Amino acid sequence: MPDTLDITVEFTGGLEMLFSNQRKHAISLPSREEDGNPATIAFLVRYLCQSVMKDRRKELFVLDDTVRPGILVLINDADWELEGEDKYEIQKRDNILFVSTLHGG
Amino acid sequence: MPDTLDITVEFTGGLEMLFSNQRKHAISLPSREEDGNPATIAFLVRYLCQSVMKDRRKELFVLDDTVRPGILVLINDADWELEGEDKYEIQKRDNILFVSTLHGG
Amino acid sequence: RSKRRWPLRKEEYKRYGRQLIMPEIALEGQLRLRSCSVLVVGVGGLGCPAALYLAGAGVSTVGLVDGDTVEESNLHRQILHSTEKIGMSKVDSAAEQLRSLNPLVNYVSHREHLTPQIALQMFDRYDLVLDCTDHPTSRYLISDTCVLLQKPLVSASALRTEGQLMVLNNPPRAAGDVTGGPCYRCVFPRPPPAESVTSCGEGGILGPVVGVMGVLQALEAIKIIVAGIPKPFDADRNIDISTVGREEASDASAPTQDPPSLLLFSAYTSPPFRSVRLRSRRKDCMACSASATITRASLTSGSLDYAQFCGVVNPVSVL
Amino acid sequence: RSKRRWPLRKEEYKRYGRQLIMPEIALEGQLRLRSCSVLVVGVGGLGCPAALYLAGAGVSTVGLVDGDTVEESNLHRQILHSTEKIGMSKVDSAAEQLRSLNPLVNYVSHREHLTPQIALQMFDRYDLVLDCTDHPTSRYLISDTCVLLQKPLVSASALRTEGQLMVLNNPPRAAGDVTGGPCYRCVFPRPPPAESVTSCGEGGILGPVVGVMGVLQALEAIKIIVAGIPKPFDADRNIDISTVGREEASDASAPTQDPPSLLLFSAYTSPPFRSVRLRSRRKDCMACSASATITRASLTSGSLDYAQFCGVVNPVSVL
Ligand SMILES: [Zn+2]
Ligand SMILES: [Zn+2]
Repeated sequence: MPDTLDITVEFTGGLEMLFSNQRKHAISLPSREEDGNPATIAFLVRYLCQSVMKDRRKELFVLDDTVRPGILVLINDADWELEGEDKYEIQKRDNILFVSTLHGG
Repeated sequence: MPDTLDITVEFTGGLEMLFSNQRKHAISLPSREEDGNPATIAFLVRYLCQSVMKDRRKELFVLDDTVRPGILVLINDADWELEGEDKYEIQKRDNILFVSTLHGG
Repeated sequence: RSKRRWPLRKEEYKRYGRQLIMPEIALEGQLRLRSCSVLVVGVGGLGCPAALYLAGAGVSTVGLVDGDTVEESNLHRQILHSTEKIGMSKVDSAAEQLRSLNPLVNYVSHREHLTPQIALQMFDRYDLVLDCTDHPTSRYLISDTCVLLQKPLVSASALRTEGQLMVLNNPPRAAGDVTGGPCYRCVFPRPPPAESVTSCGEGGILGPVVGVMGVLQALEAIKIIVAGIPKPFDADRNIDISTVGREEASDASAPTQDPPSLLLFSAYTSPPFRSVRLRSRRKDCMACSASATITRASLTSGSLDYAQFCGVVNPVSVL
Repeated sequence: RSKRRWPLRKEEYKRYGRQLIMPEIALEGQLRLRSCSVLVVGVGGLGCPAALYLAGAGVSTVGLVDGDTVEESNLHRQILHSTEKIGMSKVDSAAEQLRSLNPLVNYVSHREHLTPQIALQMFDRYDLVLDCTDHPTSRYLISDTCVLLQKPLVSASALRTEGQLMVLNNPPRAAGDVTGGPCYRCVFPRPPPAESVTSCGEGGILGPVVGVMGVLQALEAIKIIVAGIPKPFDADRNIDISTVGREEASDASAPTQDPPSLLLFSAYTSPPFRSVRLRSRRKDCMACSASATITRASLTSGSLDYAQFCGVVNPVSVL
């Protein structure tokens, strides 16, 4: 197993403003978590917070160690609830999309 | 080399009406033309006319042995002129989209 | 017999001819449109174009809900209103303009903000609801009401250069019936923190962005109406819900549904549109599961505090 | 000095505030909108929503071209018109409605069908053109005129449940400059056989389908205007074209363009939107290549017969 997984992470619905105003990020994610288990979405969220997000307002992205309410997580264009939520094990070339819901009208 | 190439062929802009009113077709295309050369778009167009199209109005799809004016051919979502037009050699899992231009407004 | 041969009036054939001749609509679709009442909640950037195309298509009734008046800052995107109508009720301004486009449609004015106390009674007379509002509190309230009354819901939102669209509770089956479409709470069981909610007034909005989403709402509504909306289960008859659900689910004549999806639009992204697949109904949904806790009584009594649920510190009007 | 600090009038800040506060527009974008003239050719299902959102956004001038009058069968989709305006010129009907939405914009009425003889003179006073027409003859004529005058062109079409959108001749460089965007002839060098051309009258059209495409045309136009349209090269100065082209191409201040693409929309397909990549300028294009044969003189003299080119057997009005 390689040391890193090359994946694409995207942010939309305003979340991109928390990530250097960049919608699409090519991420080389460590393929194993700290404890040696395969990298999951939960690990990716921690990784993004620690290593990618420069904005200090972490509470606009995470709450109680997972993504905050009002953010949809899509794994290869499907709701993460269809894939095992934050326990989903990330595969190389996965596309993970974080969507903040909009409320304006 | 396998005997057939499994590809997806799609029709839109009204062309689907010439193909049993079905937009998306899974096609197993012979991987070699009659003369032994690799299958090209030109061969695919002939194949569609002879083996898939049941409508008799062939002139609404082909003219002078190629697709008629007013039809765009897209190879994996790019204009076929970016890929070598009808000489492009088809690869397995290719998506070939035929779009008839609309004029209404 | 002559009535059966010419089920539409001459002026209706003329006016709707260009959609009638399409096999996707045809006479049956037009008759379904003509017998369908649609409620548009919010007559702003989404509600204006949505109501225009619904009225144009010839639904029976367009209901309009909004407690606001027209302001100058609305007019770059709220294209049903006009400069001379600044200060007028948005609902009245819209109804006047819609009537001049198509006088064959009934327009019902609800000049008030939506509240839990009035929602059930108001929604009951409509067959389908469009959520064109701009705050999480109203989005949860509208969804809960649609689930209780078994109405399909077309929900859209927009901010800055982006828009989102979902068809919810479609098919509109009874709570506990897993073959029904997901509701807003299935997708978002917990509301976003109040500090993450930005309105168009604060964040800005590009007119055609919200306009595209509103027109797409009208389109989804027309597609649902033309496919045929199942009659809601009558809760007063007190039939066992799961049985009714199963019967409905096995109805072979029911049109097949697209799987639930969310359409994302971003004006400055390439490609601008993206469709993603949503989950089905949540087994523990407060509104639409077998263990639902939201009831007609809890809604009407006001025991559900949507503003508090959404963490609104300063009370605001729900709509 | 005070003029520089408050470059917009108070009512403009009010009216356009919700788009002004967005970084994508900002004050500079609003000033560019206010100094930009847009020509909408065709005031039907595409032109109505396109003109509404352009007027809402506050362009300097909206020009409207159409020789037709309002008919009852238009009203399910041509939402600028209304029942009491049946029989009135579409251009006049539209201008009246647009003026009531936003009186700060100038509206110019061209109550005539577009012909090769008048196209150059008509287009010359506008900065950007929207093709909202419904026939190949007008599509070729509009594209050729835009290439000759170096105007960007936003072209859309719709039929039944489908729509298509392209931004052409953007950037609008001189013929022979390969850094310019492709024109309509680059994408479709030969016209479709006349028997394959179906109009909305014959094939039918769903209102919100053409509505979505028209709103998206307004959006693309606003994006182009706000990014800044380069001043056209003045052919009368007789400067070597290739040099001018290269100079323009190396202009670092020019905004980067999205590669040319075609947006496909299909209301009953999942996903409904699809973007595909188009070719760049064609080396042998009759209109925009170094070997172009279409000139101002050939257009104005009427030596180009668009109806014959498109194989129209019974002469029809071009628009
Ligand atoms: Zn639910
Ligand atoms: Zn060209």
